[in-house]
Amino acid sequence: MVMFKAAFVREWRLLARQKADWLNPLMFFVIVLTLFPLGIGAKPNLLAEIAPGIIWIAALLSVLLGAERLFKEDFRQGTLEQLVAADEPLFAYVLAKITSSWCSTALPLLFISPLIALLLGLNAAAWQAIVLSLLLGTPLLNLLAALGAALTLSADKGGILLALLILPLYIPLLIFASAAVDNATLGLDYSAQLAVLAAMLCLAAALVPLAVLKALRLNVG
Amino acid sequence: MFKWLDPYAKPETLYRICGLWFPWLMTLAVLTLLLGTVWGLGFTPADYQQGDSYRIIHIHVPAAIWSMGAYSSMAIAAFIALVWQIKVAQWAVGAIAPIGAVYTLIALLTGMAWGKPMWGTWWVWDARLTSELILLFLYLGVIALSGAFADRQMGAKASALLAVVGVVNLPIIHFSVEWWNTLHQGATITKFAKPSIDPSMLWPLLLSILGFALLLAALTCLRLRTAILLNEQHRPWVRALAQQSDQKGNVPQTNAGRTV
Amino acid sequence: MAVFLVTTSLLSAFALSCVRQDRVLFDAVDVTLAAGELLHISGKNGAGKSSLLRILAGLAMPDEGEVLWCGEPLSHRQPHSDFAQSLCFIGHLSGVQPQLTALENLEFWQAAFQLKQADPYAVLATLGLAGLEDIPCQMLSAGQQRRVSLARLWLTQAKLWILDEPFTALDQSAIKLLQQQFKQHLEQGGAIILTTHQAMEQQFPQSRTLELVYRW
Amino acid sequence: MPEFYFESLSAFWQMGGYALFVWLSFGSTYGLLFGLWWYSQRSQNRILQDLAKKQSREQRVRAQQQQEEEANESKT
Repeated sequence: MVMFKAAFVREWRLLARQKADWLNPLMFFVIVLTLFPLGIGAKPNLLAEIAPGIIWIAALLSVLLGAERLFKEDFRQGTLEQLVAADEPLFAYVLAKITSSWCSTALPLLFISPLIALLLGLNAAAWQAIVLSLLLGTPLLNLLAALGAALTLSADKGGILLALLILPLYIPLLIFASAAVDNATLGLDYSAQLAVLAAMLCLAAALVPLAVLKALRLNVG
Repeated sequence: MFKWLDPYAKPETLYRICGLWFPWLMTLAVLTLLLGTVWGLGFTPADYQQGDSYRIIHIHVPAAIWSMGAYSSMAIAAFIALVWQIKVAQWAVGAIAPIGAVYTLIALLTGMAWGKPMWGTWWVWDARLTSELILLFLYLGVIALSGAFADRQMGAKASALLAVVGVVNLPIIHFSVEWWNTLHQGATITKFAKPSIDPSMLWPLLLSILGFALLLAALTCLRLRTAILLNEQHRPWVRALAQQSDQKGNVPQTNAGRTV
Repeated sequence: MAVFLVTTSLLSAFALSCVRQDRVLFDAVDVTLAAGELLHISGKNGAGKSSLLRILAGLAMPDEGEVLWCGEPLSHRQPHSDFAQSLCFIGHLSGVQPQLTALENLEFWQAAFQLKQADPYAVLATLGLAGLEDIPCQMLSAGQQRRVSLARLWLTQAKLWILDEPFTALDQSAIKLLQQQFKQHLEQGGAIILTTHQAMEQQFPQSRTLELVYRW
Repeated sequence: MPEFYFESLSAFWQMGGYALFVWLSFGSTYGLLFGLWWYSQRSQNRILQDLAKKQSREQRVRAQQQQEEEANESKT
């Protein structure tokens, strides 16, 4: 716990000093969202129909964008190999990394979600569904992104490879999250989709940190 | 419990065993596949609904079954490699992945060729085809990751870990795609319903399934042999083998003039 | 004989071999290290010094052979927390996060590596970093950053230190300081494994040298 | 013993009007499988040759090093 707090505080200090790390993905998200109406046409009905998919694909890409740097700096500075050698603090470190990356990439998305709903012409019910699905789904995004970052840590071509590995794993999330928002725009009940999202989140929260740990040990060794 | 398996984990032993098995497996695979194909193409009646186009089933279904089978065997090898730190298992992951990817590609192509006369378009977002497509992405990820590291051993370990992660995800992906499919395209599924299989059609299908399995085993043996040589090239036994092949005259002796 | 070796030595390794990029770096290397001893690993560039250190630190697996800590083999199948807690590993990368200040770096290490709760200002002052405690480390020179990284050695409670080129970028006074710290650690029953191009034998009577021969 | 289903060989090739799809699938399948086998077999055949080449390269480097060492010794 002491270690978790220390690592978390360290992450926050770094984020405060490198604002681009969390501002850029956010700006990317907003820009991608504005591109869709420009490319497809801004008919309100059409927009509302495709909004769930667009929002989730943009969220997914913006999380991926920030994922590569997650462990890179600590790997280059040697912090990571010292943590692996010390073994015990590693798990808390990984948890702190994932939590802080969620706070820095997904929380801002939640805050600007009313704006998104306005841009895409969604009603209040749909906005609520977006918030709920983002709340349950984005931790999953961050968990899997951390796994991809850990796996490709010492690889030669990290960035694009990371996307290649992780995007297929996002498919279930994309399906259920956009289905939830879809149902909300139609005024249907979407608690079942949220329950599936919650179940997937629980499974991932239990297993992914272990896989990240293994991947980090492997890349350092 | 698994102590009796230990000698087989020794690369040199495994290399010889694979060399011993490969010709038999390959011959059997080719014979079974040919028999299954000829039987399935020419000696079974046509389907009353789909006509002769149904004959694609004799490669589509075996390829689809063993594309999943190859992924599971790859994941089992990967699990063994990660838990018991057995190197040959880790190399087996890299040996199986391309075979599985090719099987998946075959399942996709034949599925498309079957879909065109049935659905009228080459591609339909059908649950099975979509799952196969995602499976192909997973295979490509494993292959790409294993080649992305300067250190080959690290690449092998990382791709083993990815294979295990993938196999946990595979059922989730499969069911979510199926659910998504019922949501969006409920109508197409009934068209593609399982034909009630007549025994006369079943036997060649089973033969083809067996043939694809044998081919998977044979090619795994072949590729594993290459992987063992590549990764054990610093060992005396591989050096001796290389020297033998050298003396057979495959390679010109370039160093004769220089050592003087 | 083997039993005798195992019981007296802190860390020992038998028949280690390491293969990197299909090249055998070393083969059949034995290492024994008792409490109060310093092991100096020397060899040409590319001889595998760093790889040996990483194997001894439990970061990498040897291709053959075994590392024993207090007679217990370090296996990668089980976590070896006892060994990890008695180890202080500083590789040729310093582990200093350049955006953070020396104090912030130390604070993180204190939690991560269970260092002594001492006054960080005093430690940094001993290392000649007085007045530089709260500016980001990227403003410091390479030698000063190295000192920040080595400050951990004044605070650690670990018995075994494994250091990869600890003297690089340090000036004479810092080297002297570090060597004094080494002596104190050895006298208290600690053990050190390091690689360096400095001659260690004169100052450290208990030191042994392990020469790794560069091989094709 | 199953009998040949088609009336004539040309009917067999026509596959009841589905010739394109059936032969396309079977052709691409066997093409891909053959390609995979060929590729794997070729890399298996080549690897020992490559290793032999690498060994002779190593030998040359070693001989060179020895020569240099001897030259240095004779100088001093």
